[in-house]
Amino acid sequence: MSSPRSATTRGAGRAGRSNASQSPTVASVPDADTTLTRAQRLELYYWMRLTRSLEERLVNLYRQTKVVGGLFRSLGQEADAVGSAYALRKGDILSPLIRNLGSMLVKGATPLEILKQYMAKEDSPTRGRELNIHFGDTERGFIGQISPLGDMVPVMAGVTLTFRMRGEDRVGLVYVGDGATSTGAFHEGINFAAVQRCPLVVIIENNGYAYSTPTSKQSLVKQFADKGIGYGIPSETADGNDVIATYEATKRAVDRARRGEGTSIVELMTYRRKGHAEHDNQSYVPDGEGERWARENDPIDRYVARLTSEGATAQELADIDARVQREIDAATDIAELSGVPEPLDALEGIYADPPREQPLWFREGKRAAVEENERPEGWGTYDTSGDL
Amino acid sequence: MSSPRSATTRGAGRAGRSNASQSPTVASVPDADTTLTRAQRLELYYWMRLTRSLEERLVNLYRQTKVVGGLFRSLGQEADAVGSAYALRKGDILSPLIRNLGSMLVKGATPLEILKQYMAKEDSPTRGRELNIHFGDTERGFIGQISPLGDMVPVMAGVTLTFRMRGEDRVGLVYVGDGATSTGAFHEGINFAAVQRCPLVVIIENNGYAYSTPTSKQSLVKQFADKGIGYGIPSETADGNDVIATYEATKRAVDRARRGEGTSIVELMTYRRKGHAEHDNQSYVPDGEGERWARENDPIDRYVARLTSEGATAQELADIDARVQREIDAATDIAELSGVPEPLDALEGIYADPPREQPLWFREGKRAAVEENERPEGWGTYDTSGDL
Amino acid sequence: MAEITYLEAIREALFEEMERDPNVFMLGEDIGAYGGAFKVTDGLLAKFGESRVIDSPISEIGIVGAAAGAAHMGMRPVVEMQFIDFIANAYDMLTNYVATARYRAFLPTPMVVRGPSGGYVRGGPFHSQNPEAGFIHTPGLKVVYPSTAADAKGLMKAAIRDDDCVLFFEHKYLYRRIKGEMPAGDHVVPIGKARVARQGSDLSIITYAATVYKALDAAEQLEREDGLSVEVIDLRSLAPLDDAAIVATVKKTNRVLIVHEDTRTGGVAGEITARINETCFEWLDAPVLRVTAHDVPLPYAPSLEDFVLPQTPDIVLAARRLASY
Amino acid sequence: MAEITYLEAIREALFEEMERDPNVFMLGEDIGAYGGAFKVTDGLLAKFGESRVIDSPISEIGIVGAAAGAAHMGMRPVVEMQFIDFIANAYDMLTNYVATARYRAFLPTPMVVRGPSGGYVRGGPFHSQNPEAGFIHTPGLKVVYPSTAADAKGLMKAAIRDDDCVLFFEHKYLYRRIKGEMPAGDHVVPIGKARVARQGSDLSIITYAATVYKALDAAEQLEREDGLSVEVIDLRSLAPLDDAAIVATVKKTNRVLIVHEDTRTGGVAGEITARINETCFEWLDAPVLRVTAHDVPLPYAPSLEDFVLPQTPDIVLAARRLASY
Ligand SMILES: Cc1ncc(C[n+]2csc(CCOP(=O)(O)OP(=O)(O)O)c2C)c(N)n1
Ligand SMILES: Cc1ncc(C[n+]2csc(CCOP(=O)(O)OP(=O)(O)O)c2C)c(N)n1
Ligand SMILES: [Mg+2]
Ligand SMILES: [Mg+2]
Repeated sequence: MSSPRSATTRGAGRAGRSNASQSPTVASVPDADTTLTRAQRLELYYWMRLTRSLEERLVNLYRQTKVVGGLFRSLGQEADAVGSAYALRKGDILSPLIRNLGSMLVKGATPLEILKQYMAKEDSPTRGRELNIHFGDTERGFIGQISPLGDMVPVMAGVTLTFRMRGEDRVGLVYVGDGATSTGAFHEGINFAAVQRCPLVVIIENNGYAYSTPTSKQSLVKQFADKGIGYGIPSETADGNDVIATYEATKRAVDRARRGEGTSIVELMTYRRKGHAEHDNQSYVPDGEGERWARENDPIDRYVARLTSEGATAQELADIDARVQREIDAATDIAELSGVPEPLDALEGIYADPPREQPLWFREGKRAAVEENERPEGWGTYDTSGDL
Repeated sequence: MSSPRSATTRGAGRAGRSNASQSPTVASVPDADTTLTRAQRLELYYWMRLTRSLEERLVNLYRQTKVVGGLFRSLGQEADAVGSAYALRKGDILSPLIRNLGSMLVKGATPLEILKQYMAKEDSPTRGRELNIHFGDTERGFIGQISPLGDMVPVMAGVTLTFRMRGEDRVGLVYVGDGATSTGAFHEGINFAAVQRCPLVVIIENNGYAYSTPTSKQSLVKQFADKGIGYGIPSETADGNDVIATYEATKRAVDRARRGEGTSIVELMTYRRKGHAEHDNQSYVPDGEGERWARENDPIDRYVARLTSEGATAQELADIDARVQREIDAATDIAELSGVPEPLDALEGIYADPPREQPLWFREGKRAAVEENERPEGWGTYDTSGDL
Repeated sequence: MAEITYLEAIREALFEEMERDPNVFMLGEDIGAYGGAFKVTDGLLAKFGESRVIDSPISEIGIVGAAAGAAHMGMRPVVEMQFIDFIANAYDMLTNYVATARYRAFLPTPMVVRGPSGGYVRGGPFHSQNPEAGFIHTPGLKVVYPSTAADAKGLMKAAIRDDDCVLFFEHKYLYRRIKGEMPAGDHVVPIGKARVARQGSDLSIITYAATVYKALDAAEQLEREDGLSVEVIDLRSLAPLDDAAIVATVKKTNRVLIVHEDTRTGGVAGEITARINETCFEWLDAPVLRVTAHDVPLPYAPSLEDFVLPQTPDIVLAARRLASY
Repeated sequence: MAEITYLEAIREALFEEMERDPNVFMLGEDIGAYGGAFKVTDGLLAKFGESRVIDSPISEIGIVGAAAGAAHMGMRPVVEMQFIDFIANAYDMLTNYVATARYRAFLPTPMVVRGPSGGYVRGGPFHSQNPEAGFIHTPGLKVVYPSTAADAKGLMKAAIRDDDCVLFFEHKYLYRRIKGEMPAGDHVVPIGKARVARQGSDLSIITYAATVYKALDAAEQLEREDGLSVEVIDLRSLAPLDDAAIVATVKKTNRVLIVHEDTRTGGVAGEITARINETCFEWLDAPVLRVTAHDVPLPYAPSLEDFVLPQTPDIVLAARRLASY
């Protein structure tokens, strides 16, 4: 295998982001395209389209104030999420970030779950306990992230350490942003995974910004793939807006991991076209930068052109678009019907044992259940009567 | 300047540690020797000898149970500590570790202070509050470390950020061991320093072990200097048992920092000949490894040979040895005279305001001072009478 | 004189202190061009430039440690946690390094760590925390948590001028909801002094931050509906605690309710209860009671968050129990 | 049956649990060939091999996080902090990730974080800490801190079998000084249950870990010199607290002294005092008093450490005050 960090990929990738006068388009690594069947290549289109359309639906719901809290977009990053997740197989586990809606969909999360989750419905995946796409299902193979950045890297090191200990040929994949590479958790986690030869792929999504902070203020490295050298592990930079190149680069790392060759870094060059979240007006972004990426390097436009050149018909793609719309409409109708969480559910399942907390005594009169839990004597919440 | 990571230095350095059949001796970078005067070269010998002899005295005191707590040796690492610190000048600030007694002596710490500190005397630099060589003096230019490894890297990033902000041409130097490079604090601190172009030199003392853990279980990198690539900063590996090579490599990094070129890594190849501390029997060390380093690569023996070949007379060196003994004997006599800390001093100076804590009420009768602090009413320690 | 918000009051304090003392500088994530996630530092970059308003990598250990190093050198750094929840990442640096620096190494470490704190904003488990209990336990740190715009400004100035590390918690629910007039001149509120938010004689509610307003609402209602005279103490500083003010109100009303938004077990109320026991047990006509959040991570759905956090009716109920004890 | 030390009892529990359950494994710094800084894991590598006794890099965030990930997958990791003081580095991972995993994501996270804790050993400020107060505050974590050899073994087995994260603090002063017989068979001590270390009727001392022995010494002396009958409660578990046992002893003696080695402000004693207030204020004949360390980092010189930490005469004095109240 040729050097994982070929100068071309790097130079182009870097220029793509930092050099205003140059086209941000990044040449994708050739070959291996053939490893995907026609059906699979159309499926990739479906996932990207579903990701984008679902987010657009969420924007509408957000404007109708039906979304609780903030809304985070992955506009322009759909290829990076979908292409990388597509390199995994059943049994593998992936740890998504806020911009990896596409990865979660590929791994089996449904639009209905996403909509309910964003609307904090009682039957949403976290029953209204966590925000946006923070949820998981180890059966389907994705794990719920938390907000503190970098923390999922040690966790995924442990998940994949287990695969190795048990001799399972399963692989783990964890996403971090360019910004999250600055955290101590990222460092300790990836180094631990490297030394322990964990079958883990660390995807660094280099989308140019961490909130408002450009990568130049995050690190002095030209390419984040260089961090691999500091951990003694293979790393590669690929065009994150080319779904096939993303798939192939990730697949190479996944195959290494599955062969027992340990941990790798794959840096995916992309661009965050929307603000950090919907509230962010991107005042810090140079004029025209986002527009240029939209015009010259939209991952879906690029892939449509490629599919068409490879013989996909307009009808085929239109059918997929229609299917996506049907699925999202249906999911929205159902999601809106669900109710809000029952307050007392907030006290369930902090521990396996005890299974629930008792409502505090001063909640008297607020709910029947609270009444019942009132103690006849004293002021506390502790049912010690049995022991006295 | 030639590439800071020349293959020769690396290969040799690595072999020095990992390949049992090979001599651990590392070829030092040639040239620049001339930058040191004859007097300076003899001074380097004085500091190394003082370091070793002072630790030997501490071993005696330890065996006499006059040392409180553990004793940590830098036997075989004197060149790395002395040579690197010697590259700094007045006004620069250095953050030593447990094996950098030599660095502190070069920066002006006295044997008397070291002895009192290890014996927890009332007039020791920390008045008995901290252990062994954990103390500092920003005037003389060394800062007190704490035990949690890696923490001094962000702190020194801040110290040197201040130099940069004020336009002072001062430089900072911080030591970390091979093991400490695995901490989140190291990562966040060095990355911050790099991005902020702080005039900081990070010395990685690669002495083969972290407590009982060999470097192979700490990181997959062949050389810790490779970590510089992951932070986009220059790095270099040098022979830490060659005081001149150590001085020169550190001086190059210090000069870069002083010229405003920011942060660098210098990896010093050395070997920890004693256990982690005196209690450690080194059962985990391959047979003969330590002996071989002692025989073939003792930094003082090597330097004596070199000095002699460069024309230093046996008498000159003997005079230095005698001076070292005189100074240590004198310091020991004085140190032993000092008393133990007054208990109430434990309550002084947690904050600038309030200047001291009051003794807790139940210490009545224990000391007169406590009596005075007793409150007439209530049980607490709070003098609220004034406000009532 | 015009009223300004709690958030503007903090910004005004930062602005004035940076003007007054060239050693004061800001360090944090997205605090420069963007002005911070809540715009608290908005305008500081334009006025004071990049060398004094520093956008950092995402490195809470790094920036807290760097602030300490700069403070040793005579600077007075103010570090922003984008959300105070992430102060947990710097727990070692704050409790082991910063808190002990003066004691073990005689290193002055004047610095402020500030950030948006607290709930009632649908922020979920990692954008709503109240971390005070984890830090009042550490000797060497000071902790303040203001509830009014004037105190926010005055305490920020005191924190920046303090010669030790002060953790400055800003309640994000109050940022734009609370307004107040700024006292004229160089308005500094001393650290360690509580405020009597409402005079009363029948019972005392001791609280701080956002729940001060819930306590005041409850006091109104109790006066209206029960004719009870309720005193409300706004602690403002949690480390050091104002023991004199606590003792004074206990001796005045003999009945105490402690209210905090933080979870119950191990919260600040426990420490206050112990101190009341030690200093004026004899004056208590009833047990010291606590109204707090339930002991769970703070959920995100409004119905759940509202149930978990303390609300005005809870305070009213507890106060009635206390009064009728 | 022969007596073994507190340290050997912990090792025995680790050994037996690793034999019983192949999912149990050890993770930590220098725990393999070296057997750990205090030799607690000595012999485990030889018996169970490198895949189940893993020497890690110096990465407390990394190993605690990795343990959580492994636990999600059905493993039962036991993580050693070389000294418990370094658990501060994993504060975010423990309080934000591990403690919330079941609640927010329904992920089981059965793991133990253990390490040498406590003072009286001339360890200085970073090798003597008692970090319990910083963690009992976090819903989702359990905390135990045994004082006897038998409890050390029985609680370790319970901790490893518990389906949530248990922080297991081992008092290094007791490691080799305390011996005891191991109850026969599969000896498991339930988490959340206190132990009556000494029966008494005049007053109660509630404590845990090393100060249990100072309380017992004080009780002896008070019996001898004052004819006082002192009950000593060894909490054993700090989260959850055994409210029933606390209430029972209060109702029995009506006078309570809480003793802990940790610093005073924000320590566990505050929470216990609040609970006593809430549950049995009516039974108190005197204020609940605290004997604790002074609020300073723990200094290293013997004369200073001995002054800062609670000692038997302090307990005797406080108990006498309480009895004569
Ligand atoms: C430890 C920590 N510090 C700060 C934050 C606040 N924060 C949330 S997202 C974000 C920027 C993340 O940037 P990046 O890692 O590049 O991911 P991207 O949003 O670009 O996908 C920050 C600073 C956090 N979540 N965690
Ligand atoms: C954060 C942290 N974890 C664990 C320790 C315990 N500890 C003290 S020294 C040491 C080994 C250090 O090895 P290295 O960094 O290579 O320095 P060396 O002793 O070889 O000079 C360890 C694990 C610590 N001090 N800090
Ligand atoms: Mg980014
Ligand atoms: Mg080492």
